Amino acid sequence: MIIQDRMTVTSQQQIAHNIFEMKLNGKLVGEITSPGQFVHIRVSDSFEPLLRRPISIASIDQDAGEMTIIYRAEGRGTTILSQRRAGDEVDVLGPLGNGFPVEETATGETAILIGGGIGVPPLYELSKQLTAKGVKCTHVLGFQSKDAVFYEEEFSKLGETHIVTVDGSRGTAGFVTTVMEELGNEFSTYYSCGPMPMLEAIEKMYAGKKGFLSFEQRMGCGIGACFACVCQTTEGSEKAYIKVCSDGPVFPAGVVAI
Amino acid sequence: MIIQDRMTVTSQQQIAHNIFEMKLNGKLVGEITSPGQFVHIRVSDSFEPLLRRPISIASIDQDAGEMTIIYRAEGRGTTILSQRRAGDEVDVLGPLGNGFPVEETATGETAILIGGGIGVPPLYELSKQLTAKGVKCTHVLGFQSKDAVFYEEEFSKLGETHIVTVDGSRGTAGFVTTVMEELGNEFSTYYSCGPMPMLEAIEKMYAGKKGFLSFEQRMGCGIGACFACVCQTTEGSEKAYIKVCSDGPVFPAGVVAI
Amino acid sequence: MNRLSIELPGLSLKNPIMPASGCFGFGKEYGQLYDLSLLGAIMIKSTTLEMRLGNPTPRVAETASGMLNAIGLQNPGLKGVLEGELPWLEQFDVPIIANVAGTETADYVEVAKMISQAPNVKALELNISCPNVKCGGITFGTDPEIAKELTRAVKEVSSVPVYVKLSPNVTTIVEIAQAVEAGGADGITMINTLIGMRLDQKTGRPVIANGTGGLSGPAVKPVAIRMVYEVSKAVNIPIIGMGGVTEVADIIDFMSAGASAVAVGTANFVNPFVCPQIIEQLPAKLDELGINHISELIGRSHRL
Amino acid sequence: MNRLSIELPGLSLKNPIMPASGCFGFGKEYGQLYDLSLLGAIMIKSTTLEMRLGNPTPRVAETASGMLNAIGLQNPGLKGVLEGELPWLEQFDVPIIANVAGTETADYVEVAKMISQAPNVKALELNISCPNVKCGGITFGTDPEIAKELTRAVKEVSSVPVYVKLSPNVTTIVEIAQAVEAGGADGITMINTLIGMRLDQKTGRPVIANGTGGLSGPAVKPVAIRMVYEVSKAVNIPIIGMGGVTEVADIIDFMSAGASAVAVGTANFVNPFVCPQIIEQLPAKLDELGINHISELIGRSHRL
Ligand SMILES: Cc1cc2nc3c(=O)[nH]c(=O)nc-3n(C[C@H](O)[C@H](O)[C@H](O)COP(=O)(O)OP(=O)(O)OC[C@H]3O[C@@H](n4cnc5c(N)ncnc54)[C@H](O)[C@@H]3O)c2cc1C
Ligand SMILES: Cc1cc2nc3c(=O)[nH]c(=O)nc-3n(C[C@H](O)[C@H](O)[C@H](O)COP(=O)(O)OP(=O)(O)OC[C@H]3O[C@@H](n4cnc5c(N)ncnc54)[C@H](O)[C@@H]3O)c2cc1C
Ligand SMILES: Cc1cc2nc3c(=O)[nH]c(=O)nc-3n(C[C@H](O)[C@H](O)[C@H](O)COP(=O)(O)O)c2cc1C
Ligand SMILES: Cc1cc2nc3c(=O)[nH]c(=O)nc-3n(C[C@H](O)[C@H](O)[C@H](O)COP(=O)(O)O)c2cc1C
Ligand code: FES
Ligand code: FES
Repeated sequence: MIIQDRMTVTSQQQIAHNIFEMKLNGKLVGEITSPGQFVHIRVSDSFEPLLRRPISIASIDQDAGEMTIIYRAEGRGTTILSQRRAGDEVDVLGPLGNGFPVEETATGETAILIGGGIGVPPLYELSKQLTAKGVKCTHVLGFQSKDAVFYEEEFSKLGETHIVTVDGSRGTAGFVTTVMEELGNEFSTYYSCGPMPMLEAIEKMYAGKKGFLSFEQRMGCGIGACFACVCQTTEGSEKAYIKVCSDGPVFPAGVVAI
Repeated sequence: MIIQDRMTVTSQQQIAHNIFEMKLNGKLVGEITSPGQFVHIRVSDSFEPLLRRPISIASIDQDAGEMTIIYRAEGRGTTILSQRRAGDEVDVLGPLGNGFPVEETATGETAILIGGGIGVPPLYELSKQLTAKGVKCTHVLGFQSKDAVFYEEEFSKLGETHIVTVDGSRGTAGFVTTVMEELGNEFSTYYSCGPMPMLEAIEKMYAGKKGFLSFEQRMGCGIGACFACVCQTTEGSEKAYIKVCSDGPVFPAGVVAI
Repeated sequence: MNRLSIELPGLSLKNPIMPASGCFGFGKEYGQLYDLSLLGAIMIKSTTLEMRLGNPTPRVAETASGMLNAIGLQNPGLKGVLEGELPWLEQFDVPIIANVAGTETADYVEVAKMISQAPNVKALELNISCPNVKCGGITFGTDPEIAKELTRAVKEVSSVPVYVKLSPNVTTIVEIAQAVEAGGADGITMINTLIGMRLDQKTGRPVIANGTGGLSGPAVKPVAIRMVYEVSKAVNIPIIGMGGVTEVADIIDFMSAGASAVAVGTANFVNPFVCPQIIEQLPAKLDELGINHISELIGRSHRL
Repeated sequence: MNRLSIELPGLSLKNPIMPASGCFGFGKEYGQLYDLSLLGAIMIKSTTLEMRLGNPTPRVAETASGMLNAIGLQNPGLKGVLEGELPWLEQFDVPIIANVAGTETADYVEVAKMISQAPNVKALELNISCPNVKCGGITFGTDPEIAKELTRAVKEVSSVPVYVKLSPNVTTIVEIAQAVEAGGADGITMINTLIGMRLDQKTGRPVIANGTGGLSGPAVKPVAIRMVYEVSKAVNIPIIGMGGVTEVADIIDFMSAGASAVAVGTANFVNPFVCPQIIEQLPAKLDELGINHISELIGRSHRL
């Protein structure tokens, strides 16, 4: 169920250039049903900035009632969010949307998880859940440069992890596709989250494979009421437009026209 | 000289119902020339709320480079200001305006200082400076009720102090004029700051005496450029309108039409 | 006695608070969050004769204390609304105000005629003011003669009272208000969004794919209050006011300016519980102001 | 090379940043704070033929990300400005744009004729759009024919180029812009304030003594950008844009929308050093955007 929760910040840490990891505690955590769901955060009690910010859930600890989000502090809203300290309260609406289907990869099978920049966070909880059920995960994580890299160690603990940077300052130089070409097609499922051009390249390269992609779109309500966040579907689909916030953000490969 | 200073909050304390005392440290303090001057405070770095808030300087400690302001947290801006903690920085423009003329009362003479509500603060520094030069000060301080009373002890140390509350829950019941009637006319100068109806009553009661009144008006710029804060002068005056921010806020009795 | 009840043409409101059209879909999403019967009424998303896909994305952009939108009237069309949306809302004890949009008079008339017959539709809201549709729409709202004729045509076929939604993007809103009153409107709803634009810093191009969008949220409230004030002095039909409402104090302001009820738009996105919260806070607010029944607030600003 | 210089009719600007009329008085107050020669130009407070006392107080009220004002054109009158204000400004190396206001054509013509002869006045800004004066003023700005005739009359007597300041409170601003262009205007300045109102919670009465006031500040920026965008596509004379500028990014937006220079109003009250700060930050901002000369920004939004 979607709830509006005043969650307590239990920690706030800068983990890479402009990238913050925030842990939040509250009953909303109990409502999360799948990795890749997101929350809609009001960064301050003021009406300026006005809109909530959609941020993916990066990790869940049900026992502690705690979730982790990882975000880039770039614009006005996320900069304000990055100034919250442990003990502060934050107004969080969620969990929202449909996440990555863990059940689509069976125990013993292999999955490849490809993330770009701030698309990396939701893959962490996904990988935790997949590996917990006995899926072998390979991670391909792309960043701009070595300053922007985060969670390399955390992902490495869960499975094979390839870091790619555009400028080559860490790991492989180039794009995630550079590594993907080397890894080949020997996996059951792919899961991805990142910028549109990356998703497009991945869908092309893995044409015919089972895959799930998480999309971004500017949002108003975050719950499906305002029609702000639609994306167009491919011709085959029965619906012309689908909503990223409530129908997505994760869709099977081939559904969204990119 | 007027400067824009990022002053450091050295303490913030609630001293009565909704009334806060804040101490601020910075080089602006060195520019203050008279009691009754005010500062124009930007309560946050956001543009919402947009305008600065005019607040009187209540006390100055030149050696420590520190000034005290006392304000009521009522509307949006002052409520945000009341959430600042020691160590925070606040954007302060000042010192602004012309304060109370200490030189108008000679050593050995007596002065009566009448304040109402949040008009009380600037009288504190005034009384400190008057008593320091050997003027005998009597204070008449009016508040709504005993919850709202502040600085009674501080004023008492400087001179005879009468507290008046509208509901009689502390000191004399009624208005400042109730006490003023008893005190009579045996003083050289009066100084006052408070709500318009109070200033009006005082000016009437002390007609013919030498007095100085501090006025309030909604402000834009605070420095004399926008013509927001004008008040009308009495017929005798050569100017039709004067600016509270730069010509005032303190005017000799009889100048402003009330 | 219910201190919050308001009677308007076609509408017996248990309280004067309702979500604004386009900011609440057809109720289903907010219905997951709270009981929709708490609301005074619901203004549903604009309905057009045929289904509309709306504009390309991005469709929204944030601005200082406001937002721009150019959804472009995406909706499932008359048939879709009649069959797929309105019946679900019948389970709630709440009057529906159906927002009707079109590109020419015939569209409006057809949608108005059919949708006004739905059992839970108690009033129509004629959207002559949407800034985000290229042809029609906006012209109806800026020309008094055309607005009057459209109102008259819709009144002829509607089974329920007709409210006309005014655009703030005009030189003299009073002129349009008087024209729709003359055309037989039972009430006025106002304001729709102000036309605005935001550019991308890097490219200099508009953020919103449509170029311009409609500005809403707290930023526009002073304009909305001024217009409600002016129009309420000039017409004898009731006004449902809106534009930037976020909290209970705003309800007091709109009713003081002359509105008989108030709609909440953008604020639903920021605080999805804003409508029931405001409704809950209203009685205490009336006590604070020493007011017995909320209707005493209406047009307070005009009195001495 | 000066990367910030802009040439406009009558104005050689060392940079395109200037304080907006009414937000900077006649310069004396801000002149205490910094060297006015840093500015691209100064738009002085509206000057009328006779001295004006303006409106009763309160004259300002705060709104969400904005403010309302109804100063009512308080100014010392033509003689007062010519003798008491302009000579003081001569010590600075900065062109003055004299804002001219009036209630009838004859006033405007008289003020324009005299003030345009002052040695440091390099251009006039015809205020046909002040929402805070009861008669005249606002009508000039909402009727294209009247606006054109006034422009023509002023052009005939002015010794310097004439810019006309447009009101945003109109249905079609492009129509007015084209009219003043046809009337011979050398440039356009826009936007003046949007008409708005704020009510007191307790009494329900308008906070501003005048009733309505002009809305300015960040809240109006999306409306201003949209209008500059529209007008710059429709006329061939340069635009000085304004409305809600608070930081260097806003300059980029206004120039991208089509403005050749930008004025800063309300922000001066919040941050008295805003103009020199923006000027200082501009070169780095141009670097960030990969732009060599600031003029390359003008109208970027129109290009593909
Ligand atoms: C489903 C979903 C999950 C996301 N998960 C994450 C995450 O885990 N970590 C992370 O760093 N970012 C994530 N994003 C992107 C994040 O929402 C934006 O970076 C953020 O909203 C920008 O806000 P700002 O205050 O920094 O920027 P501003 O420029 O102040 O934003 C202005 C407006 O534009 C919107 N906006 C700007 N960029 C984006 C964008 N890329 N996507 C959607 N809206 C945008 C903002 O929400 C706001 O309404 C996610 C986006 C979506 C849609
Ligand atoms: C010269 C001067 C000295 C002052 N000294 C003090 C002081 O020492 N302590 C103190 O508590 N108050 C003082 N005030 C009053 C103080 O400025 C207001 O209480 C304060 O601005 C209200 O802001 P807010 O955020 O609480 O209210 P809001 O309602 O959010 O204010 C909205 C707008 O109205 C203005 N405003 C509201 N009330 C007043 C008022 N009474 N006078 C001027 N502007 C107002 C605000 O500045 C703001 O622009 C002084 C006012 C002036 C003019
Ligand atoms: C995302 C969005 C979609 C809207 N869609 C419609 C619509 O379909 N029909 C309509 O008449 N008004 C529509 N509006 C306008 C609102 O109903 C309302 O008039 C306006 O937003 C002002 O109110 P607010 O400031 O409370 O949002 C829409 C507004 C928003 C923000
Ligand atoms: C207090 C105040 C006084 C103003 N006085 C004038 C004026 O005398 N003449 C004029 O043409 N515009 C006047 N304006 C309008 C500004 O010049 C400007 O057009 C408007 O405020 C929008 O810019 P901003 O949002 O940067 O303030 C005034 C604005 C304010 C806030
Ligand atoms: S954000 Fe409102 S429908 Fe998706
Ligand atoms: S506040 Fe601007 S002149 Fe006084």
